[in-house]
Amino acid sequence: MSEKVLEIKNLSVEYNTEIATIFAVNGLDMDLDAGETLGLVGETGAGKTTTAKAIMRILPEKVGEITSGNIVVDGKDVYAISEAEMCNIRGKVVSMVFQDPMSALNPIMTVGDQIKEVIRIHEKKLTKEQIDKKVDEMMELVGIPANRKVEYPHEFSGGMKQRIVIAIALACEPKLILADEPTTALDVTIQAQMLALIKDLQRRLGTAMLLITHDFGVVAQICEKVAVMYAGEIIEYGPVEKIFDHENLHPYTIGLFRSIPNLKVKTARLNAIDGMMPDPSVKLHGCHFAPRCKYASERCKADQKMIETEPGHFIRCCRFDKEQGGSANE
Amino acid sequence: MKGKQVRKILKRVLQSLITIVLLTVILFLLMQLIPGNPIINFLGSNATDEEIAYYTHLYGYDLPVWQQYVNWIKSMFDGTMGFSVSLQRNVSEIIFSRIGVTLTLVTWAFIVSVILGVAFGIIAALNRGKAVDTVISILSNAGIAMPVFWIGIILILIFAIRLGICPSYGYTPISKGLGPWFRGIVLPVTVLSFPSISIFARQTRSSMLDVINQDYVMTAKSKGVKKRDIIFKHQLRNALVPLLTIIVNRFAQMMGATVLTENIFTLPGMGSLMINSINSRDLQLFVDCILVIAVFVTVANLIVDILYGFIDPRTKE
Amino acid sequence: MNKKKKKITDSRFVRVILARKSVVFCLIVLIVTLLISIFADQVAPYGYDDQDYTSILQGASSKHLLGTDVLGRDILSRLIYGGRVSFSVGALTVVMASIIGIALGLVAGVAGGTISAVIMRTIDAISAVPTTIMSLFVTAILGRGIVNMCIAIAITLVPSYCRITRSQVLSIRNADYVVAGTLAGNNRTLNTIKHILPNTISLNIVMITMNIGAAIMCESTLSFLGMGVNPPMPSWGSMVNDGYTYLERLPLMAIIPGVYIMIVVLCFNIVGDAVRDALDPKLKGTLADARTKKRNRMKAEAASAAAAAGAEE
Amino acid sequence: MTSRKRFWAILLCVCLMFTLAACTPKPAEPQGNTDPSQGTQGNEQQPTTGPQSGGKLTVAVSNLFADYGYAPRISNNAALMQAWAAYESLLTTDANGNDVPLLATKWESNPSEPSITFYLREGVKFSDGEPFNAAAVQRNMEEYASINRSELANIESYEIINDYTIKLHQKAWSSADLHTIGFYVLFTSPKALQDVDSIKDRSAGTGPFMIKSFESGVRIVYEKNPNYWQEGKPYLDELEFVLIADASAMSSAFRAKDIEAAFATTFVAGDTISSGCAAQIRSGEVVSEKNSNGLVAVGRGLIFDSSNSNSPFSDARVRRAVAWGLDEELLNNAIFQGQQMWTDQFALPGQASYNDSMKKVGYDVEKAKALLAEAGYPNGFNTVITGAPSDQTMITAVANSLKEIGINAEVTVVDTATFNSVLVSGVFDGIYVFPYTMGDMAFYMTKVFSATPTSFKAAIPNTPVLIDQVKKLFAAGSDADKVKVEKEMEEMLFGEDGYFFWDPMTVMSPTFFKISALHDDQALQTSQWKAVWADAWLEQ
Repeated sequence: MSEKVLEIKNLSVEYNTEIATIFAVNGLDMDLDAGETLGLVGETGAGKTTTAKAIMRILPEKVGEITSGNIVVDGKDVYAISEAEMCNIRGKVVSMVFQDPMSALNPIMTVGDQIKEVIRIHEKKLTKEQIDKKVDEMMELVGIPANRKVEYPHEFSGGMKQRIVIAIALACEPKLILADEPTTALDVTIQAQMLALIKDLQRRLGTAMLLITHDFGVVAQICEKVAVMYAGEIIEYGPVEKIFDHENLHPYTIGLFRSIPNLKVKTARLNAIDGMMPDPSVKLHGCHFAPRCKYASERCKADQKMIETEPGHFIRCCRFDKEQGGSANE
Repeated sequence: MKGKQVRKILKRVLQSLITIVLLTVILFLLMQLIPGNPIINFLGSNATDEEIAYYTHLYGYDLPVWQQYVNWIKSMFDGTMGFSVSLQRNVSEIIFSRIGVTLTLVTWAFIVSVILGVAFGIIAALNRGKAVDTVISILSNAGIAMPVFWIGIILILIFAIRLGICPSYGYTPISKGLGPWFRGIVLPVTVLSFPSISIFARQTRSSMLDVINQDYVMTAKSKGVKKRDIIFKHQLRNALVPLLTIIVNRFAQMMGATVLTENIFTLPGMGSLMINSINSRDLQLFVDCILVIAVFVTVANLIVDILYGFIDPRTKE
Repeated sequence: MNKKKKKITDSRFVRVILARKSVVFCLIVLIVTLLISIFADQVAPYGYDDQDYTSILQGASSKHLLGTDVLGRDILSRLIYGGRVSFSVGALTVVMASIIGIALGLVAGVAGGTISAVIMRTIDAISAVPTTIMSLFVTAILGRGIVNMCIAIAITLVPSYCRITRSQVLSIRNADYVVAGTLAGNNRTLNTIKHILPNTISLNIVMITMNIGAAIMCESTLSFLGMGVNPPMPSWGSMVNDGYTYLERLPLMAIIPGVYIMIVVLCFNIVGDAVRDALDPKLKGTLADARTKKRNRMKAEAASAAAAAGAEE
Repeated sequence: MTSRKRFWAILLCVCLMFTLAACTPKPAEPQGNTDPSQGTQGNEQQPTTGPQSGGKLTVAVSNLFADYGYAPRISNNAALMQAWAAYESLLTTDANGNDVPLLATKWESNPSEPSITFYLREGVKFSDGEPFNAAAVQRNMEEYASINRSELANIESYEIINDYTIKLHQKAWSSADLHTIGFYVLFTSPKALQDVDSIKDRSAGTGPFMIKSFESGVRIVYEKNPNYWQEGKPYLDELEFVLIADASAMSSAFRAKDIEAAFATTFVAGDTISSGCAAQIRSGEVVSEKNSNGLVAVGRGLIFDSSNSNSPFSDARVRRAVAWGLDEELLNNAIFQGQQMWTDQFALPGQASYNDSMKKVGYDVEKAKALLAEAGYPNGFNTVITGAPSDQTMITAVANSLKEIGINAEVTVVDTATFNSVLVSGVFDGIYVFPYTMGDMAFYMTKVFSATPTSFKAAIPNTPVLIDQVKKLFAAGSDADKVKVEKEMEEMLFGEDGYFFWDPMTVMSPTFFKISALHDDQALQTSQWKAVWADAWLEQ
């Protein structure tokens, strides 16, 4: 059943503030099948979190706005439906896990109530006892003793809080879960547990997941497909095994892999991609990576389109354009 | 309630008691520094030395200071709270007859200012940037800057003198019918609550704005919680936490402001009693009034501190 | 000239304050009022005690812009001279209160144990009595006059400084750089002054700017109750009181000083808010409306065109 | 919404405030000071029919006493006026100040014995039914003496001749005793005096009314005394005194018909009420009366610390220089807009003891400067002028005028408590604005110029000449002698070479406002401190 859970066509998002207008996302295309896990990778400021928020339609009021494209979640166009309908989707069809667990929970509501709240909204027909049982079930599912549901967020550690956030996200068995760097704020040991937990729940509940991260290790461990984002657009998309075998990739992806320090080799200086992220308040044309790309040429000025170098593996770089005799990997 | 919490409350109650006892000592010592004594004022300018001597002895003003303090504390417990020379009766009797007016004023002003203040604060926070927000912030800024006595005078000028709908003096107790009672009380309550409404509005607005950017509001949105529930269940409850201390502080200031309001509207409450007693150097009465008001304020502080434990769990341990 | 100007607005504090036009406007109003009261002798059309028995209780006229009071004295001039009392009381009170308050706060914070308990309980006791009543009490003891009034109001403001300083000291007392100070051989008091005090200053400065407005309000209240300066020296509060007795005949006489107080205190509060935002790290940005959006977009287009041109060379 | 929009909003709001404040409508009525009628008659409409009984009279007063039940503790005039509703004294006065019998029908004084005998009215009962007789009078006088009341200080012993006659033996003859005892001793039923609690907020006097209810600091309500000795009186069912301290509140109370009468004791109060109720006064609905026979007026003057040797005022010439340097009449008319009388002596112009013939002090700045130079202060000196808050305006005006003759007087205003204690102790420096009750010269002067002065002890030096003069006043047999001696004293104090221990500034007699439906054949306003509440009645 490969019907699409998420389809994003040519999405552009802008933030308007007092100082300047930020072009966070510039023409993004993406889609996700049921039960599939897509890793969205990129430096900070590439527009990953903005994309997630756009999907959930929780961009900050009057500041963030969609200037082009549309998002279809489970067959419904998110920006065409009313707020009431959107509330039914949020938490039921698609839910989100935030990056910083420390402030993600309401400090003056007990943990149990915060889980109960999402269930009571979406499962109207359940009785009070059934809801309590469901809350206990979710707590046990994420590995927290149910009797601790009367305690408050400040009585839990970072890892435990993230487990509760996950419990909240998965309480109504959503079709799609957006995980915005769920493990970044946690230390490594907890990180492994959290990823195993998410993977296990995903398999059990058949939920699709959009995992936003800047950590390639996490992607390799958990995702089936990878999309590399740079300056608001996806510049490379393909199955994990294709991307991780390190050949004929987008120059930026190569730069990213090269900047991961190799433990075996003694290196004096870590190598990083030279140049700086483009200024988000400037509207970009042509290949956004051109100014930092070694192979930049005249043709890079034009808008690049996604080229399928091999089945399922797309790269937005004219050098891979077979018809025009581009040659990869000089 | 866990044992730990009960112990914490008891410690807090003990602290308040110490504060009140300390206050009685401070007030009594300061009282001795005030020049002039009530007897000359009571007897008037043609009093003879014998008369003055007679009353000084009668009311025990010739006793050593510490003994006067002991008598005062004793009188606290036997219900007379000392004897007022200028009004010739026990202080407790006078305060009992006067406290009703002040408490009515302050409670109504308090209720009005909390409701209106928080409501304006929410409205301003929600349509932040719009015209409503500007108007409310201007008015609340101006409201804080307006001197209490000046507001009183303006209201008297407009409503009592020019339009004559409200009486500019005197307090008609509720027993005389709701209409006259309300007309008599509406001006003083407005004067008392005006600065507080502004302060509560500003504080609610700023703490609501703080809360809007918090992550747990984003989590709530992502749970599909409706906008109205987000505002009241999540935002407002968190915004009220810092508001509590401001509210109790305003309660204390309001008790203080009754001095001015009752003076302008000639209401027979504790405020005007204090002005008369200080003018006739009836220090016993003056200090007792301050003590009663200070006790009310300390109890209010105590209640809020205990409430904090329940409202904001973070302060429990 | 441009180079020097740039240095002034470099500091974030000044930039935030000047960012908002309303704050600049209030600053101008305050400075102008302050200058007027300082140079009152030259500015005021009449002396504050020039009595003219031919024109008693007159409304606004060409000779007297804001009318005259019961002794035929010009209200506008008294209003200008009144500024002297209010500003001096405002400033003196706040300085006194902050010095005592911060000192007590430091001692209470650093000493801890019984000393801190005693100080804090006395502070609670003093703050349990509302400000108007406490200043009434203290003025009854000390009598009238500017200095006595300043002491009376300062006592009521000390608790807020003390509490803020103490909580600040408690939070940074065992911070590393403070402990390092003791390790470097400073005895306790020297260490407190060198390391702890500077850090409490920023919060206290915010409190000071907020309190000046409150101090002026308190001064006008005391003057209204007749506890302020001795006549014939005018103060805004006492002028409202004079106006109050003749409210029926000449309402203007009571309203004008009140408006003056309100404007000055309003300006102090707005500037105080700006100072608090400037010193407060997490500055809250303001939202862009349609016009700014259009402006930003044009700026962005221009910048991208320039970038594109740059990239071509 | 950028800051620019907010900036304009603030500007708009401030301008709105200004325009609102500046253009509040002036009072529609003309400039307030309609001149309340002079003279004793007042524009009293003749009552259509005879006195009608019934109704409740509410009188606004500016201060309420602490306790109206226990009469011996009531001593100041304002309280006495309100206490007279329930308690009566032996004598009272008529419109032009002559003694009129009340509880005593006849009295004889015998300077040789020395004694005073009072013949009491028969058939008078207290409100609790006890009979009013000589024993009751003695019991009350002993009660007054027990709390050191000064009126009875000169009484040696009491002799009850029969049930309705009592002779008071004096330690030393003093003609003043007749007035001090006759006016100020009020009589309570001996049964009530035994149990003082029974007269806490209750009364047991012979007066036309009894205390019905008392809210301290708010109001006192009297009701009719059934066994009042004057048949058919009092006409009113109830009489209430309500405390309204603030003048504009009094005027709005009049407009709201909450009160029927009010005593304006200060100039400001009188002016505020007359301008507030100008419409009612024009329509005749509210009537204002003043009395100019000075019977009840309160004078205000500048007293100097003359007995302080190192103060410039110890020299009589300096004190006279102040008198020459101040244009008291101009100041009086300016400050009080001509609504307050002025005199340059103790007595008012037109009164018997006013000394027209003496060489008087006028307004002459040069003469004042010359006198100052003569006294050794060619370029003036610095001093202090102190007074109560209610005299603030006058003090500022005086200080301003004194500057012209080189005396820089720093104004200090003290609160009422300190002000009163200084009145008794007389300890102050420089000049002090003090009130003094006008009326009988002997009665006042004995308090100041006597071996044991009771007021201004430290301020006025002991001048034997004046003490003898006061003795002569008391010893004066006939009225004519008395007036001659009084005139001599006026000259000794306020003549061109007078002592000038104090310089009279203004004379304030309280203005009595009442609705025209209240008739009291001027008993209320002429002898205000001897108000006879029995005669007041309201048209129904």
